[in-house]
Amino acid sequence: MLLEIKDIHVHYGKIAALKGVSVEVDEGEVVTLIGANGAGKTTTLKTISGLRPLSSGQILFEGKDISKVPGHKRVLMGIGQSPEGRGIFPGMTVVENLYMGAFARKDEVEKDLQEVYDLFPRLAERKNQAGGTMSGGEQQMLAIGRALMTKPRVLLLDEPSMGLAPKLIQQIFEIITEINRRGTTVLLVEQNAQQALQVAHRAYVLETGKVVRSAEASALLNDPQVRAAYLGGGAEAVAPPEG
Amino acid sequence: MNNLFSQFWPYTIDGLSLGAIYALVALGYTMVYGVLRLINFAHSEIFMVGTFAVLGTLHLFGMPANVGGFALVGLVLALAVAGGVASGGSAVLLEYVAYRPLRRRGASRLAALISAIGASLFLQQLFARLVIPKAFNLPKEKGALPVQGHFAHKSDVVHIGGFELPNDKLIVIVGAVLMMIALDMFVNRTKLGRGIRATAQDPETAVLMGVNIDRIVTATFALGGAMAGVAAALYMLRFEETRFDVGFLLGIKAFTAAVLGGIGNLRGALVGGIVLGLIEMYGAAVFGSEWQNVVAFSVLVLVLMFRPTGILGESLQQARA
Amino acid sequence: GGKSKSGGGDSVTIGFMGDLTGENSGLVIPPKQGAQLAIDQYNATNPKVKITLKTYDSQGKGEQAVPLAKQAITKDKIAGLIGPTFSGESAQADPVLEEGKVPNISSSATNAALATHGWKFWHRVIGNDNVQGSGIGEFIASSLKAKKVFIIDDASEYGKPLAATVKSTVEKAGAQTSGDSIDVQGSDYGATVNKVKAFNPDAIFFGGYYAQGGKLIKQLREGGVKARFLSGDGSLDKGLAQGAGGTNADGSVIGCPCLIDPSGTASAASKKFATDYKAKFNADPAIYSAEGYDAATAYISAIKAGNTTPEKINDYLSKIDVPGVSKEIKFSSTGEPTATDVYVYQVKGDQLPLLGNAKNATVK
Amino acid sequence: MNDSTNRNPLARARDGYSSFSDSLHDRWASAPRWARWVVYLLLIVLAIILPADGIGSFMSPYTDWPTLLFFPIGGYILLAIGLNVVVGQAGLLDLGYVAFFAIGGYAMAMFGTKAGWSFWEILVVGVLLSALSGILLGAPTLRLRGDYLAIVTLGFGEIVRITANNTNYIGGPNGIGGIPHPPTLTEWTIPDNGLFDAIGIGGVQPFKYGALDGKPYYYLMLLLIVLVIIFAKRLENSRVGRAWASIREDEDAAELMGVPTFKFKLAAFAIGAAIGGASGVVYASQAVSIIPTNFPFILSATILAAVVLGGSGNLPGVILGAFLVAWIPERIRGIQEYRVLVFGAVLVALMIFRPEGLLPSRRRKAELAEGEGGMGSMGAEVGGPVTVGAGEGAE
Amino acid sequence: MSETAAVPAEKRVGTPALELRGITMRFGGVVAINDLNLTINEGEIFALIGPNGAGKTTVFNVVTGVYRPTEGQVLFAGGRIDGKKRYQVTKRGVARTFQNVRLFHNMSAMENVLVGTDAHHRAGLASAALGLPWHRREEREGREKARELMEFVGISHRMEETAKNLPYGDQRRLEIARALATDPKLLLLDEPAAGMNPTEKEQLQGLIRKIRDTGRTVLLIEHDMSLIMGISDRIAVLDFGQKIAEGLPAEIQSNQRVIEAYLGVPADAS
Ligand SMILES: Nc1ncnc2c1ncn2[C@@H]1O[C@H](COP(=O)(O)OP(=O)(O)OP(=O)(O)O)[C@@H](O)[C@H]1O
Ligand SMILES: Nc1ncnc2c1ncn2[C@@H]1O[C@H](COP(=O)(O)OP(=O)(O)OP(=O)(O)O)[C@@H](O)[C@H]1O
Ligand SMILES: CC(C)C[C@H](N)C(=O)O
Ligand SMILES: [Mg+2]
Ligand SMILES: [Mg+2]
Repeated sequence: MLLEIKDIHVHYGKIAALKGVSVEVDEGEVVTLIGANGAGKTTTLKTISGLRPLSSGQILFEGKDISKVPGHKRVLMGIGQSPEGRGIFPGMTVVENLYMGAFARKDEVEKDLQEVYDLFPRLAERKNQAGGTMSGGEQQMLAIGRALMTKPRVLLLDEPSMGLAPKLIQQIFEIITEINRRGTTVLLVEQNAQQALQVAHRAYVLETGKVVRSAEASALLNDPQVRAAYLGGGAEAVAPPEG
Repeated sequence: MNNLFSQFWPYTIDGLSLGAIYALVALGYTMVYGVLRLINFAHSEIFMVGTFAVLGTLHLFGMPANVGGFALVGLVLALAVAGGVASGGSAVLLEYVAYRPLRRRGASRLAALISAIGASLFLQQLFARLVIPKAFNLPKEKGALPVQGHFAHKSDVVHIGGFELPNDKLIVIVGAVLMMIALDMFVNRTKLGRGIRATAQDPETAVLMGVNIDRIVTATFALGGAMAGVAAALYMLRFEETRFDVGFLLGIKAFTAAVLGGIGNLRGALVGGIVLGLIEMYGAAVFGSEWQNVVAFSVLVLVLMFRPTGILGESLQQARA
Repeated sequence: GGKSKSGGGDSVTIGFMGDLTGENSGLVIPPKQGAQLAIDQYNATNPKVKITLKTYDSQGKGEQAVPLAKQAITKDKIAGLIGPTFSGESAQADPVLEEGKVPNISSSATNAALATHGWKFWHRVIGNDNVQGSGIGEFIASSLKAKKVFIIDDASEYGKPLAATVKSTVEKAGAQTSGDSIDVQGSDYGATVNKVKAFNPDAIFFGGYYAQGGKLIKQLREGGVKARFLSGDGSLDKGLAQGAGGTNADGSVIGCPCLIDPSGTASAASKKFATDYKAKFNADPAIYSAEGYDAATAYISAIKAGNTTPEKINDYLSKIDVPGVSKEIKFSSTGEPTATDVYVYQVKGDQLPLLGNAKNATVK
Repeated sequence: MNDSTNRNPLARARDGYSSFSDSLHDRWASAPRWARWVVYLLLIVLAIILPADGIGSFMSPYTDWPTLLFFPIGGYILLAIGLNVVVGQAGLLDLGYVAFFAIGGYAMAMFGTKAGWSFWEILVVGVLLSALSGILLGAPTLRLRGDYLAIVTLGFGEIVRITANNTNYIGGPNGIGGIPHPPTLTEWTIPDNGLFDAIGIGGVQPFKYGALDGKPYYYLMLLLIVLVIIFAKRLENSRVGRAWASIREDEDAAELMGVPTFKFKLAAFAIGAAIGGASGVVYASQAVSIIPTNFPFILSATILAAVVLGGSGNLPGVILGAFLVAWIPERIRGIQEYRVLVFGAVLVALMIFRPEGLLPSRRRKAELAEGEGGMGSMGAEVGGPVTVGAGEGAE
Repeated sequence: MSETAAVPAEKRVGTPALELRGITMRFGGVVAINDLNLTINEGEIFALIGPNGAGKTTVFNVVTGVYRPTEGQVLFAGGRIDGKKRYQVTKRGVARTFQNVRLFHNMSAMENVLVGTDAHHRAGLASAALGLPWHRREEREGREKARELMEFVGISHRMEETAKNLPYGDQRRLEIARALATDPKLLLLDEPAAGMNPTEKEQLQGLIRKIRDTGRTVLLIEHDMSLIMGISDRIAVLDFGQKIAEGLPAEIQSNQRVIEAYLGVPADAS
């Protein structure tokens, strides 16, 4: 088991955001967390990265308890994240943002930079543009590319499709599949459950801070209850026509 | 007015050397502000600590009387190291005691500001009442008095194209500019510098990049403090005396310079410092020295009315989100 | 009000207020010790009514002096006060003493305006800044024969009016003047130095305290200004030469409406005072020690004469006429002393030897 | 390092205090109207007997207690309430607040000595003048954000002080002396017997003003404070207070919701300035003489410390804060030259102990609990389970 | 909201509510909007779509006075509003929500809405400080209205909660309630469905219709095609600051240029 979250509880002040969440992610998998707003998806990812403190529970990475490891060290261990809202450093250029991803690393980074450019040619074109002036979609690519620069064993993606134009959303999901194919484990949080379930192997459903379902992604995709709650009845009806 | 024209060059030199010291001290304000959004009110006391470290070192050298030429440059270098280490160290300590606990609790910037003011009072008094009397073997009540240490050979003058440039002012200006360039390169070219900038822009995301925020904050205070320490060495070269509240007015001016140039912007600190130094000198020439500070603050207001984020604007964290 | 119950018994409290721990305390410790000496000597005679001296540390600041004065009146029920020592704090604390009907004698506050308020309980044993300023001004004009005088002040309640008097005095004598003010908290007097250079004076007068005076001399000399430097009582301390560094201050002339006489050449009383003072404090009498002694003497003679309440003491003071160490102790109706000599001293290394009376002293 | 947090005594004291102040807060919030009035009444009675000697001998062994109550305590409280409007409510950082105190003081001194007006007339004029100067300062600078405003106001405070020092017409460094006291309203004396004597206010003439007896001035200050509290409280709970809060939260959004932000910021400045001016007028009339050095920068900083220390935005907190910063240095006068040293250390310690202030408003407390006080998420990084930040809520 | 509701819907459609004439907006070298003409009619739900960075939010910013357009005019209810102060624009009857929720986080939901109702209140400093009767009346009425609005958007059970503690979806609803409280004739919604799940999106769709039915005009930015196609009366498509298409939903959906620039060739349903 690469990443194992065991019954974690997390609070914001007095409000409990997570009330016992357990999630497992195996090497090579794409796992997705879905759930309504405020269910605690972002909080889960932040806690894995060490941005929020645990009130109780455990996080194991490669079998080791990392609950007490400070966030910046978790990055070195192989936990990378592309955060909700992208978190681009607005005053730094695209390359500088990418180099930030390799901040804690001491090994050769040029090769990885090239790989990111291969994955997102747009970033290579805009190397020297300030991150803050990139469009929403471009920033999303930059955020994912930057997370890849940390050379993660597991990549946490928080709503990578949020606010993107339909065309870009398709691209992003294709890229996630590609990243996974190249060997990176992915934990994906999405509102866009339909597509998330299509690229994922397994999925967890979160409701108000608790896991209420977990299953093969394809199983959930066809589950009437899940369809009703998270996929929306009429989703396909208004799909743009082909060609 | 007449004064200004007949003594234009001396006023300019004075303005530059005053501004150079403002600029170096301003760097500490600007860096800490950029990273923590905190007006580090106690930075003026970090500077003060530096001046006493320099003075102590001079005593250690046995107060070499009237050093000139290259020997003076060497001595100033040694003093700069002493000041830099003392100020940098105390800045780090200050952060550790007065700000870090607040940071951990997610305190408001105002709370940190009050802690800073408290620390500033504390440090001043600590020196006036305990450190100075002990270190310089003075009666207890004399701790509040100025302490002198004369060492430089001030009659050496460098001539540049018919203009006179006293050696101490020359060293101050050149020294400050060199330090600024070094710091600017450090922040823009090195990995630690990149970490500082990233933390300034988005600390949470910086953590996700493997940046150790505590280390960055420590580095920021250390660097800003060290700059103040170097400023202290240059200041001592110029004025050869210090006291427990030497930092008060200078600190306010340096912060003004930082804002004038665009707070959070390293180059802004240089521009702001120099501009402020010149304005003060020219202003004093025209209106009289008693209006020097009024002129300085009035110009600040005027500049901000037209450029609300200072002459060069903010940059360590960048305004647009 | 402070209608005193004090003095009813066999002890009376006299206060001393001034900057005892602040930055100019160097000017205030000597008069305090002078007063202490007088009172200790008196108590040693085993009198019927003993005197306790209570000190109030105002740090020379008005905002501290005012509450202390109130406390001295209402709580400690002092019968009289020596001080406050500086002009600024006096201006603020004196009205309170006046309302509290407590006599006060300052040993060193020289600001001329203090005598213009019609206060009945206020006195001083020192010539005011008009006296001092015109004394120094005349010295500059007649003895130094300066034609161009640059006048600098520290923008304080003491330095500014003193400088103004010097200015008008030398102008009356036909000299040309120019001037500037420095900021006490600043350290760079470059602008002032440049102004001086542009004016190119024969003499420079500074109205202010020695802490700034020393720095000013230093920067003037570094700037290449050679003109003679003069100042008033606020600079009469060896701190001036220390601050100026090296020999920068040498030759500077400091005026004061006070006579400092460590060798006791002026009179027998002065001789005895100098010896006793040295014996008690292991230091030579310094600025205003004699005036502190005299202020205390005024109270002592009032008490000896059987007056122990503030108002009675004050009545006595209005008629007092006894010899003092520094001068005759006698007050005009406004509370000013009658003797008004100004003396000049010249900096030599870290000594401040007396040159003589400003009227006839000459500089070598 | 974090494991022990909840076990160490400091954290326990902190939690204890926290839950105590919370329960107080809650109880007050749910108290019925009559109960609140009873508390108000009790507070006023307490305020009236406060200057009694018995209380004074403990509270102020070194200085005259009633005078101390008038100033700095009363004066600081009034100033803090005024600054709280600017900083606590509208969220504008003002580091030169002392300027308005000075303007009020100089108004009293000028009109009192040169024009011979009476205190009450000058109080009105002084308040108006201060408000006007607030507007004059605010108009060109209120478009500045955050700390740019802070440094500009700091500069303004210095400009006012230096200008006073350099202007001979208002006495230059000598300031102005002979400022008249308020006219005696009545010679009426609190009967010197029984109960009144027992509580130590017998024989006081509460409406006869002089430099020596602090009590009448204290009552005058008290009256002003009560009036200002009533006004401030009303404003806070009205559309005006809401506008200020919205500006503090998100200025752009506020403007887009129809709040004329500039006008309201200017109003906050003017009201803050007016209150500061009122404090200055009363102070000067009691001080008899004022000089520019009565109005140093450090006073601005101290009042700001009072506001933040007590709990920015919450009136009872602000009053408590002002009381403490005025009282502590006087109370520890016994340690003489070390008192400022100790005061500085106390400020740091209190901020570490209670960053949100001693009695914070509900809002400030919420801001803190989620660690968004403003130093970004600089404290957010985790070392292990239950960091200090989460300590409060986790149990 | 009742006066306009009385007018039959078909009569209102066709009268222009908002008109953009030749709007260009430049930021340094970036041309965010290029010579844009747009007319939105009273009572319609008009959608603005386009790729990321096309200039949609910038249009909102120009209309609400956040930016002064480099060139061109904005007409609303017959008068020009470009260059007007932001709060004046709001008082004229234009209100908006934000792409990234911008509530007054530490105020209660009720207080947030009250700030909106205050837009039309008159009580000044003095009447507030003295607690004069008409100030109290306004206060009462404001509360009443706020309560109604929160019921209308469906968050009346969370009135006293601090805004930031509300779930994201409720925060978006609260933003709408706050905007409605200023009593706008034109409501601008910037990606109101972002971060909502399909069920919530359906509810939102109903809410937007309800708002239109109270007689207000709605201008909407969204990337969610099911929502856009489901409720828009007309749609305009921006790309690189220029309008590349305008028309009925069905027309837009099949427009080749729009598909290329924005919709993409769908591998699967949206
Ligand atoms: N900074 C914060 N302060 C207070 N409460 C918060 C904070 N961030 C999140 N919460 C609360 O924690 C809970 C979980 O939020 P979280 O952001 O993890 O949800 P989510 O599943 O990511 O939702 P979304 O789909 O909206 O991103 C919610 O109830 C939310 O209101
Ligand atoms: N203040 C500004 N300064 C500089 N450029 C800006 C500014 N505001 C917007 N832009 C630029 O203008 C263009 C249009 O931005 P806008 O925010 O309007 O896009 P959008 O259509 O709303 O995109 P999205 O769907 O991603 O929200 C972008 O290229 C953006 O970078
Ligand atoms: C002690 C003295 C130098 C005081 C000075 N004469 C003054 O009036 O302030
Ligand atoms: Mg989320
Ligand atoms: Mg947008």
